[in-house]
Amino acid sequence: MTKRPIHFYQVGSFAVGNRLLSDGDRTVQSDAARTNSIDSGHRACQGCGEALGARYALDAAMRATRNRVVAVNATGCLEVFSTPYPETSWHIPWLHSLFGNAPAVATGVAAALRVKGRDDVRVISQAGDGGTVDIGFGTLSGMFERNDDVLFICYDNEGYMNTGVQRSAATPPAARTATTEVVGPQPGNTFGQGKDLPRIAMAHDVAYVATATVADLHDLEAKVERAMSFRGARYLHILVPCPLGWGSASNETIHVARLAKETGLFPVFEAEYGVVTSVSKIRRLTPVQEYLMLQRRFAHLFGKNPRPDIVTHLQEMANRNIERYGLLEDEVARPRHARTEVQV
Amino acid sequence: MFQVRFHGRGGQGVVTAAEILSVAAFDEGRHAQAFPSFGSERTGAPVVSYCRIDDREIRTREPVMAPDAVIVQDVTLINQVDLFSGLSPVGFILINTSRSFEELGLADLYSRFAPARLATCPATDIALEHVGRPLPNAALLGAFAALSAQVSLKSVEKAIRDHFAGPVGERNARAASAAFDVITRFTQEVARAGTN
Amino acid sequence: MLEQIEGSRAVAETVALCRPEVVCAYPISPQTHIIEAVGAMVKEGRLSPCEFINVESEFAAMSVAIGASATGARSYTATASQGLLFMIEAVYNAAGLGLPIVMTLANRAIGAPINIWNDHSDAMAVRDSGWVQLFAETNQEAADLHVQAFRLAEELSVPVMVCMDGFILTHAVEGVDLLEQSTVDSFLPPYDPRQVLDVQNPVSIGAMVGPEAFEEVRYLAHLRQLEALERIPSIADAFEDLTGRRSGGLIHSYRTEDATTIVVAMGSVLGTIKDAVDIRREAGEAIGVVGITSFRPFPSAAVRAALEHAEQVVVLEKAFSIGHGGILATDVAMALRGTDCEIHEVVAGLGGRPITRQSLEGLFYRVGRGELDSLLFLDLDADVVNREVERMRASRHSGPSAENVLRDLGEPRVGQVS
Amino acid sequence: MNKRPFAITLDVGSSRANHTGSWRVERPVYVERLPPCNDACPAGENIQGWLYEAESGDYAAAWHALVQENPFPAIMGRICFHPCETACNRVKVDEAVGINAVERFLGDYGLAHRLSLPPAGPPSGHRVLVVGAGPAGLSATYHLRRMGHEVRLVDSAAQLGGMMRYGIPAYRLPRDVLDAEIARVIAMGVDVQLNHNVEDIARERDEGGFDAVFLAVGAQLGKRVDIPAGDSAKILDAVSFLHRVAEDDAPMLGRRVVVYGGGDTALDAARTARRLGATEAVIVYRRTQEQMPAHGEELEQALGEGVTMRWLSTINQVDNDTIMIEKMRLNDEGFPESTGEFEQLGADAVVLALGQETDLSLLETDGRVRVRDGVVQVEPDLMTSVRGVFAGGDAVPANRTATVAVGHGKKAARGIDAYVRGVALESRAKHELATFEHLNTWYYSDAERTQRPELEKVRRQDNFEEVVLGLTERNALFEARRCMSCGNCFECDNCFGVCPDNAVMKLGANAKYEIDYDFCKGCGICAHECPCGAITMVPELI
Repeated sequence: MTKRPIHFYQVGSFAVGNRLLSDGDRTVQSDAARTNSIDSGHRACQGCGEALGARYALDAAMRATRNRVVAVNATGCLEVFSTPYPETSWHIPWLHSLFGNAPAVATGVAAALRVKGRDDVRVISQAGDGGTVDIGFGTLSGMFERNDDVLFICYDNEGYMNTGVQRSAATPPAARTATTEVVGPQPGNTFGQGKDLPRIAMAHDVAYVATATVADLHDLEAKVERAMSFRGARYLHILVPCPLGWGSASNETIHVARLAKETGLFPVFEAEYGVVTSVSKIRRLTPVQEYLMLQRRFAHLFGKNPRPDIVTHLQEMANRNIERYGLLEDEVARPRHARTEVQV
Repeated sequence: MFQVRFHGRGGQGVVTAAEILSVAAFDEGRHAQAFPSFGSERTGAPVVSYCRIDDREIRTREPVMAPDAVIVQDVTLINQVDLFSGLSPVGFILINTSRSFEELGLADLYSRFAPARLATCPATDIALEHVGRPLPNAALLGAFAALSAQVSLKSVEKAIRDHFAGPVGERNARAASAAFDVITRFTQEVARAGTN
Repeated sequence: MLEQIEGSRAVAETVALCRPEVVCAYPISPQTHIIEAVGAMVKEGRLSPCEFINVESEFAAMSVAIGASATGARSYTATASQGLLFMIEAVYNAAGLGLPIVMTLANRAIGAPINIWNDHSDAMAVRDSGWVQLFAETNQEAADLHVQAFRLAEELSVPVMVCMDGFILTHAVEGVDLLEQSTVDSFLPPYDPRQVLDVQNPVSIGAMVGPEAFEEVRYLAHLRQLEALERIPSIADAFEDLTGRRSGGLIHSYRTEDATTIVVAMGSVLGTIKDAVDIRREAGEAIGVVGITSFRPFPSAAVRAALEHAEQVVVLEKAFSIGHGGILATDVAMALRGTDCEIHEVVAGLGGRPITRQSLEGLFYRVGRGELDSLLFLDLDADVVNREVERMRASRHSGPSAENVLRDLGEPRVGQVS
Repeated sequence: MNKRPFAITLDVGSSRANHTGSWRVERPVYVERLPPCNDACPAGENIQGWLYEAESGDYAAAWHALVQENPFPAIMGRICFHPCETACNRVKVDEAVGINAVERFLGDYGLAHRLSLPPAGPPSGHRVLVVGAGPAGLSATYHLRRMGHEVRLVDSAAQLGGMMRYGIPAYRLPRDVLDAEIARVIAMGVDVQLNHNVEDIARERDEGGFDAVFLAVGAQLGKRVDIPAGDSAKILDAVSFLHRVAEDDAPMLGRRVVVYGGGDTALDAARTARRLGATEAVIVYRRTQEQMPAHGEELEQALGEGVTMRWLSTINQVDNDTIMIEKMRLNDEGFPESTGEFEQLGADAVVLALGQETDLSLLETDGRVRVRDGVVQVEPDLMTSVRGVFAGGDAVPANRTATVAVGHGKKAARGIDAYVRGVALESRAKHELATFEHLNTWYYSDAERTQRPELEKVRRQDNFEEVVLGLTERNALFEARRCMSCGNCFECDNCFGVCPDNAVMKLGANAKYEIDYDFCKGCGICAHECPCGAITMVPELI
């Protein structure tokens, strides 16, 4: 974790806030005067992880920049539920252009700010996983390699939820979507496909790459803050459960996100200049089954005709992550802060 | 032409209900048209869908402005949406609830319609009993068949079985049948009360 | 100062005089010389402050321009052909958002078959996007139009596309009177955006608009183009007052006063047509020519006024709607509703096919004799076409016929393609 | 700025016009649930409440919250067998919160900082006689004084404290602590009469003009059993033994002492014997360690001090310097039965710790107070069969612990108060219990319990210095903060933070939160992610 654990007040490192914490240890979200970058009245589903993740990230960015954030938004759920005419939920300067061009639009915004000498104003570009790993991938890669001064945030809900839950290159294997139905010998999404965008981003040698979930606010906010301390291209990948697309209960959005991390299926880490510098250790190692069973998109793995073979396969994926990133406490710690001396 | 407007919440099968009703009418050799009204709202938001039934080809594509029946799948919408807007004075109202119109605070509305045209039906309870999930749309279609006589229960059951494969279809059909009986008893009572 | 200069260079120099703040581009023939030159000027500091962004695609180029423009920066890009088509989603988006981006379109054919040479198919593909489309006849006009384009765009918050014929103009070296910086500065005030991403005064730009307001939004965009119909001539007048040079405007008429036959065309071919017209005039034919500078908005009233006294109107255009016919011709015909003008559609110069004075003379001769069909493809090689038609009838196989046509022509043409 | 494009560009925050509360079918509601510690506390302490104060380091506030219910935190922090910790939900996470240790810390803090109990209430004009100055009597006195009633407190002993003084050895409860906490109650203005043996309660009540009586006479008589014994065998009962030790009149026991019994008193007697110089202190108990009623920590400490155990053994014969014990075994029902195996042990004295009985002679002249099985029968408000006469503590049917007695004192005071004022006792509605299932324990930091330091064993052998030591401030704070605040909002901001619709309003320190039902869609995340179970979802009514 970027942030040292708060030692110790009951819920110091885990809950949103606490009456006894010092100001420095408080999350942005615990502040009654937080920005609420995205405000009430938006039309997201009950329990929407993306609405939550967007507020977490942008409010943190607003604090980190002293309220100087401009956001570019790709087409997708977040855009549609936040800005249907005649109402917008945003409290920050916000621009929506197209589905696949949010990184490039942000490049333009950053260029305009640079030419105007406004280096105090920072640019965030945001998209769902479709706008990031699929249709926006080209412009994102271009933004990365040019090292434009943009923090790109992917709110990953693992599919095209806006259009009715279709498969994206971020959809996990075996998951049911409307285009990976649970029929045939290998029901759900195919194994061996998909893009691991955080690692692809790292391969661009950008200053900062991190993953986070809506289940660990302290970690998420610390990563946004850390990201805003760099210039150049940065990437933050936030897992945001989608009750609709995942078939999870609306009140379990955070719980499901937590299990994604605690199973190892979604490794939470950060990297600087292409090198992993820290990982969030698993606190209560959980078998993937516990995570999968909370979601109807995996219901075909259980029930009358269970598919323990597929569950095992998914468990192996989690195990591979655990090994690759050293997600368990008792493993030999990888060198921390093993960052190159390259400066932007 | 008979026009039905369904009110419910995103995720409750409002669109499916209109579709199944149209299939039931189609199976009886009638012309039918079902269509949703799409907004940017998501799961949980109030949504509507429509169904038209006629003996002639239905060519119009305009939204249903003056329905002949309003079916309310979610009673919590009562104070939130103008549910009965445009409803014909001789129209039908069917509400999914175990309570009466008076208990819902709809006594005024009730007094403006003939008693046999307004019914409440505990469709969610019926669905829980027969289907095991709180999805009231199939039961409401059975109730609607009994209330309006626009389609037969048989057609509704068949359309439900066509839509939901296997035992799920069977269970939903049973829910429709149970709700049909509830409303049939209700209309008979009303008729008896009317003759007394 | 008059200079003998390549068209691309003239445009680049003039664009630089307009002080764009963000320039982004992706190379495609025949636009490359323009953005190379602008890039060099930014790099050496001659054009400053300005950010020159080398993007990874035309889609990104227009997207960068959108972001920059929405942030209050004067933004410029250039493209051609496939590049325009690759950015088309963003082209529409820029217009929909009302962002005053200026783009040079070095007109080029669209594949397949891939072809790097000039015609107007690319511009026609975005005809309905909401951009203003101005066609330059000469390199002088191309250069001048950019200055006027920025002013028009920013006055009305609409994007403007300056179309100049690829290679024919972009790569032609001829005399161009380049403007002074002070002249441009006095003509073009600093960009005052109608909407801007501003942390002090935040707004949400790019809302989703449903059935309840979408038609109104579109109608308002139309009104803005109608407003442009008034602004384009007055900006041209103002430009003329300042520079003494007549560039731009809605249309140019040449020897039309007493003409019974009027040729209508756009772009660089107008010069050749004028030569042919002069020759036909000498032969006693009452013929003139109208050049359309503003294709969008389409100046129907001006076109009608210029043409309605003619008996025959020949619309010669470098693009057509496959399965239908002339595109410009359709617009002209709509402008001439209710008149007795006979309209001939002539498609010419596709994919860089040269349009010669001789061909044009022949064409006008036939027009004069009343021999012209309603739709004619100028200089079409009927033998090649007929052979291929016969072959197709024989085999019934679908597929590209370009290879067969090339084979019939004897030798494949090899050229530099982008 | 109307030059902005129509419809495409919108003014910020305008979505607040869209009241998404209409989507809701369930609404979150803040609730308070009863923490299991509070539920288990015989003294009715609001443990979660005073821990909450202690968590902030405001120990004075915590102390004041604590003494609302129980005036003896320093005593309780030493001798209470803390059923609260057994009930503590944290047991299922790691270990129970060290409530007792924090209570002791607060008690000692209160003494060190001379914190005062709440003052006596304005005079009510009613007079109450409290018989017995043990924990029940003193607790009743405290609460009655706060209610403004005049109290006469009588006891047959020479000093106040009852079994806290005469039953509990000083190494468990130092006398200065005991004296100081009792003195604070007496300082509220109490008519104390010591060495006063009440012989006829009815007469005493009438003569004194008391409106009510509280009998808190305890169980001071050691139970005896018949064991064949030689003439010179030295046998005494644990109650008398400890009483005499408390009065500095320790009997001579000799080198080898056998204690017979399995309760805490047996351990107290054995450990006291060790301190008086016995080289061997053996406890003989007829059942197994698991069945022993004494508390585990007490046993551990005793073993640590060299006390030895003879499980599954009965004493059959006591002679001058030996005893005969018989080995037992458990039958199928788990009851001990004879094996016929005998063993002789050396013993200079045998202390019987087989339980206590109540001396109810003061009721004999009246006879109206109903007594059964040697204890006074009482109603739920602790009134006996005689109106105005209440009873509590060891004299009524209950667990005989000081904490239960303190609770009885409070309860009796409330009953008496209602009685003398002629009103019905208000029954306080209990909140729903905050069970473990109500909690989301993910949010609690991992924190093992702090162990209380103990006096080195070698230093315990020949004196009555306190064995279990207190927590440092830092440790006490840590321990207090292990509290999960079950069922009661502790302002962790989770609900405020996790709402995807910003529909939770934070009202500021101590003012907690409010749901904005205009926007709450009823997703339920706030309730699910509330660590302490202080939010519940209720179906939306029409």
